[in-house]
Amino acid sequence: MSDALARRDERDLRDTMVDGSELHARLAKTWGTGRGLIAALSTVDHKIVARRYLVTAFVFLFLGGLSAAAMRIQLARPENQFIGPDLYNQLFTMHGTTMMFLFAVPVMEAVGIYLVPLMLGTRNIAFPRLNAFSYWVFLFGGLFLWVAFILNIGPDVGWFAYTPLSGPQYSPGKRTDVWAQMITFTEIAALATAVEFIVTILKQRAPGMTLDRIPLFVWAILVTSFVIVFAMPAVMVASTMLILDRLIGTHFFNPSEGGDSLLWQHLFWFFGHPEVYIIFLPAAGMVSSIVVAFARRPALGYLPLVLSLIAVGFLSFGLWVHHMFTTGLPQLGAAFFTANSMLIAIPNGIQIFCWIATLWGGKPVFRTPLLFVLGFFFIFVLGGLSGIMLASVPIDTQVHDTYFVVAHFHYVLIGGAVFPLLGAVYYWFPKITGRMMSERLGRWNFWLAFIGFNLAFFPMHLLGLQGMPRRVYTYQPEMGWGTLNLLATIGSVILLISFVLFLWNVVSSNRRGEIAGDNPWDAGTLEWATSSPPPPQNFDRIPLVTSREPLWAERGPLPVVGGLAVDMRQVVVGTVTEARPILRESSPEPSIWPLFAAIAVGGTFLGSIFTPWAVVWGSIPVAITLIGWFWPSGSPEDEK
Amino acid sequence: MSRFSLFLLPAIGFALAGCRGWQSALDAQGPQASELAWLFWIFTWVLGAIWLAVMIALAAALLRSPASRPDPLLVNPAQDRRYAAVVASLAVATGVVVLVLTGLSVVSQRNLFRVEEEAVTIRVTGRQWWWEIRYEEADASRSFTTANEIHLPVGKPVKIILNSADVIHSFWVPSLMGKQDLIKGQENDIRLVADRPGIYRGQCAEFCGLQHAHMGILAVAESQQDFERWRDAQIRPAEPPGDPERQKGQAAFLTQPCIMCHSVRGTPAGGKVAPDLTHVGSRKYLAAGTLPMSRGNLAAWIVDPHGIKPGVNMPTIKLQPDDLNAIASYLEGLK
Amino acid sequence: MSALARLLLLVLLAFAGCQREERSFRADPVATESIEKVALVPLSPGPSGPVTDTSGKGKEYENNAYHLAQGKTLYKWMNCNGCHANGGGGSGPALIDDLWIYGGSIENIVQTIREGRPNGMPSFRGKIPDDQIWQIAGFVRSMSGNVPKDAAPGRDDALHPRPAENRTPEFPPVSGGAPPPR
Amino acid sequence: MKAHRLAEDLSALPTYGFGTSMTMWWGTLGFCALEGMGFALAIGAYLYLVHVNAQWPLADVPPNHWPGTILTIILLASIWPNLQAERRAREENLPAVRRWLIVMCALGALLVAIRFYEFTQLNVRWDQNAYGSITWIILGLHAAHLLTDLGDTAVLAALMFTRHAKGKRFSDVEDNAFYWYFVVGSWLPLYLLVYWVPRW
Repeated sequence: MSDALARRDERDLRDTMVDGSELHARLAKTWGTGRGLIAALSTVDHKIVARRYLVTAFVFLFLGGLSAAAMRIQLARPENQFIGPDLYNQLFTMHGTTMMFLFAVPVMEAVGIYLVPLMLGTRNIAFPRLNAFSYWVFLFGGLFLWVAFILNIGPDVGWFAYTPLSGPQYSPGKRTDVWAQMITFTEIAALATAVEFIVTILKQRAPGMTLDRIPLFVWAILVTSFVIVFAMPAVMVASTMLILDRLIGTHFFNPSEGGDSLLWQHLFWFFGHPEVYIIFLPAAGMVSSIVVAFARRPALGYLPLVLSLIAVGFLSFGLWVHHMFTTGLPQLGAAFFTANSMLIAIPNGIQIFCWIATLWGGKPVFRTPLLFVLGFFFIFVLGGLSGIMLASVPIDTQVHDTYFVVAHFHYVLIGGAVFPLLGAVYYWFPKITGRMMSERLGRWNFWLAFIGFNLAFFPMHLLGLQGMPRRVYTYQPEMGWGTLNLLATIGSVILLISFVLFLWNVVSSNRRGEIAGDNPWDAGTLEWATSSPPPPQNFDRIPLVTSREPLWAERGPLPVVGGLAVDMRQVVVGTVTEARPILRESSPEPSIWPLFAAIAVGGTFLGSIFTPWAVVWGSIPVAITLIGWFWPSGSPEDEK
Repeated sequence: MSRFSLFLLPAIGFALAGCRGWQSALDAQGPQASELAWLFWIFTWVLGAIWLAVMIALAAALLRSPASRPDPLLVNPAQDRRYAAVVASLAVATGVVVLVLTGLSVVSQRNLFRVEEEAVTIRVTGRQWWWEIRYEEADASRSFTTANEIHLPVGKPVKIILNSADVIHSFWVPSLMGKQDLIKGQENDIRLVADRPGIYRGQCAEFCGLQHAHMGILAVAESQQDFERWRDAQIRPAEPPGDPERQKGQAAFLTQPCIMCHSVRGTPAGGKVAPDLTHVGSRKYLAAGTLPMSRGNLAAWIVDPHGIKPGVNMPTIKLQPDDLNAIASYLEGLK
Repeated sequence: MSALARLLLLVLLAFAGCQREERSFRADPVATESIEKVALVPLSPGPSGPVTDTSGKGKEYENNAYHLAQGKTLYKWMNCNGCHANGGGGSGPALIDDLWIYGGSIENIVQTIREGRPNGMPSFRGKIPDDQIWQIAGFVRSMSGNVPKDAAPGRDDALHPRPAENRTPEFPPVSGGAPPPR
Repeated sequence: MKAHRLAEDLSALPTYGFGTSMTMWWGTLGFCALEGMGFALAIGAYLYLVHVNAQWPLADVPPNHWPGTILTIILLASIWPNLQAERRAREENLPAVRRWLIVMCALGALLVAIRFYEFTQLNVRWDQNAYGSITWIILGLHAAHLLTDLGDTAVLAALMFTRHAKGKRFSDVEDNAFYWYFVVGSWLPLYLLVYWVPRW
């Protein structure tokens, strides 16, 4: 010990030399964010960034939900005069764009940003400054879109923005440019986050966490990140082409000059279909976590579950044409995509079967998180099966672009992603805040959401079959769609109430909820090994993983590794497959530059919808802020 | 579970009610639509049964009395192997179902898009927000243009060529056939047959801008004689008006902005950017399936098109009430 | 954060201006001709320029993206390109240059369309509703780059004879040019 | 915080390494993958447009390939100095690293200059037709990579002349060299597409 004390003076204090509360306090100081506005804006703590992401994404969820409510009021009866076509078109565009780009993808990433480092037993996400930057860019993109909407420059061409309707001739003004650049903002954020996840998961796992011990949620995030890396560039290329067509007169989508409007659809759906799985796969990971925790046993079929995730990720790139069955493509090609689209039912089916088998072989505990997962089964399986109908070219020619499709994808996305997400919030809320959410409100929340959802969206299947197309701002009384639409509106109001209840539960439980303790559900993965909420350093010492559910395997003291620096930020970096530790790599300390860089990038994009020269002039502040970001500040993290 | 079935009952009731209606995919009135409805119901029953089975399995998994196991890691490997075998066989079963459904879909697709010698060729051009319709004949003098309403002889294959003058639209008359897009710079076609005389409504099914909601089309299926009679009438230019009110209406029509966009064959009105009005009075609806044809609706439409279809390309013009009534009666008489 | 949001709002306001995106479908009051007192030349006796009095309707039309785009469509639909081609001129004078025989303000152009001009320009009064004349006139202004760039129309989905109006350099109107020969 | 027992001591592990041991290498690989996907999609869009047009290119004269060919040769030749920079960085040989970084900066600047000249030799404008548009965007996409890598290399070269030039900074140099291979490699298919497909 005296030897160790002597080495303290060398400013290289290791966690093997101190213990207990001193170690905890010193690490908390090293990894902490500090006080004050500048510190808050400079933070690189994945938990703080994730909380901001979560709150922002839920704000966008409510904005998207309110736009949906406005549309449902308009459609409640035939020839309603509540809102006109111009505003209605903006509203459904805002609804789709917000839900897809500003809520669903970011919220899944937010949960991942919070949980992945905790589940892996590391102290921060890889590239934490990039992480902070990606949040700011996402925030600016979302603000950009909604401020534009408030100023009556809201895009009005649908979240899919088909050319030529979104092109320069039929979309005058800046509305579509706003949409196209908002895409660029959010895709940059998503792509950066995906790279962080991939590197964190491959390199920063706790020692001993071999590939077959990675928690299923983390596997889901890993596969999702690969899907993002290969899918999102498509929409960036497409939206860049669109904005170039609109601003500087290129001809990518102009058939008279050799372009082709279907090129847009190919590029968009090459991204757009994987997008669905980018949203669903993390949710599948949440379902796995919740099912395992509440069935009180390890997942039955870990390997098939992982392989299914990977298979879904791969197959999701072979489906995009099923969004284009009515565009007059060659029949044989369309039939090929029918087969492909149906094929994806197999891995998804395997996942469902494995979860049910896990519940079957376990001893289910009926708490709110599990309720939401059961709701997920009910709704998502139905949505998946109607998806098989849409995969068939003939059936698709009837129901494509009708309310049947609206019903289908809300079953898939709300059932497949939002229900698991709400379950996940109930499940991980104690970890994030240290307090339990109210179980009583939770049950009300679930049943209202479940009934409201089915009442709102089941009738839409029938409306679609009765011939009601999507994206119509009104319909005539003689069409006979009034009753079902009224029913759907009532359902959507109930659904909205359930979300208000959810918000109330979050706010009140955050203040007055029961104190949770480290592991209120007695779950098995590493995030439950640390305190609730976790300290800035996540873990005082890095766990040594011996099993898939370390906390179930190690009922006694958890085995850990030591030897990391205490006075500077260090993380354990290991090998890709075995997670054998090879480096004590330093992790960047807080910096204000990612915020400045995001402002510079945001300003450049904003300017670029007015003049292409903004890209040239904007590159100067972008370069300056990036140099500021990467230039070493002389801190120990920078030098070692 | 009883809760779910309680909810499902009214839903099924609505589903059955959905079979009627004049724009319903399940109200099949031709071989193509029947093929589609048949395939739809096969899929619905098979997939519905699967859904029900999954829900029953889930309920059983939740309700069966569990062995008491305090330690979550305490699992019975032999039992797990049995579960794994069940999961594996279910996965294989999923594969078989998917294969069968794919096969059915492909066969159906071939039936649906089978090419038959057509008796009538109709060229439909989508425009924001109406349908330009041209009956094409080898004999050019028997070709003619109309709008928003197609007529077809019962039992005869009809070829519909689809194209767009501006953005993407989609042609969809659910009782006769699935939809197909109209895309500028590309020519799509579909073939369909109507089995029974009747009026079937359709609607644009691809979002096409402000008035996507008001872009309806009527398909009128009628006997061969009725169809021929209709076609001969459509080929003829408009008859000069007989009564003074309509004569006044024609005179007003020809001096107003109307003629900048609309055509009435047999008069100097030769505009090419709006629906041909030569026989507008013979059509059942106005403004692309928006208002039933009547003198009152004609007047309402002319006096305030943007109250009915905000953003439509028809401008609001200044008209004296007398002229308005005269024009409405002139147009109504263009049978 | 709210401070930042407000800042962003201000920036957007400054750049865009809501009126550039407003879509008013129905002219109000319906199809009424506004009275525009305009001069065809910038000269008048005495120290001050000509006495003019315009309704202000012009700004509303030439700063609004929707009106300009409608004007671009109507320019083709009303067959303006029959004589003026794509702006380069044919039997009618060119519209993309800076020379204006009868004045280059939007009010002048409205009058030119409404009343017609000697040597071939027909009068469209009563043939094109007044608000559409304003839309066309706004578009004609955009052909020589005299409307805000962020409201001017982009290229059409057609063969492109010249860079679209949102890329046209500004040619401020000057009096001049000769009426086309009969 | 759950009670724990120390099972292993990692004190002896180094704080930085080279290549696949560093997180940064994997991050760079990730960005190469997504940018590579961007290139692949641009190539796909190009070939799609070739497919929908009966005639290609939609211009009378194909681009003058000489500037592009010279650029390609220089790019390929730059692999050698890049390899030198990479190796010297692994050896943590500061003077040599400085030298080779300066060589790479000079090469980068030369390449950017040639790239600007290339645009003038395409014989088609971006707003002429879809062929011009796709050609310009492909060249522009790659130009953006040349520019950013030049900036990156320049900053790194400057950094190597400061007190920070030690330890893991050499790993950064190696990483920068790794990215350059991607910039070179991704150009080759684009070169064929821009200059030789129109001559086909």
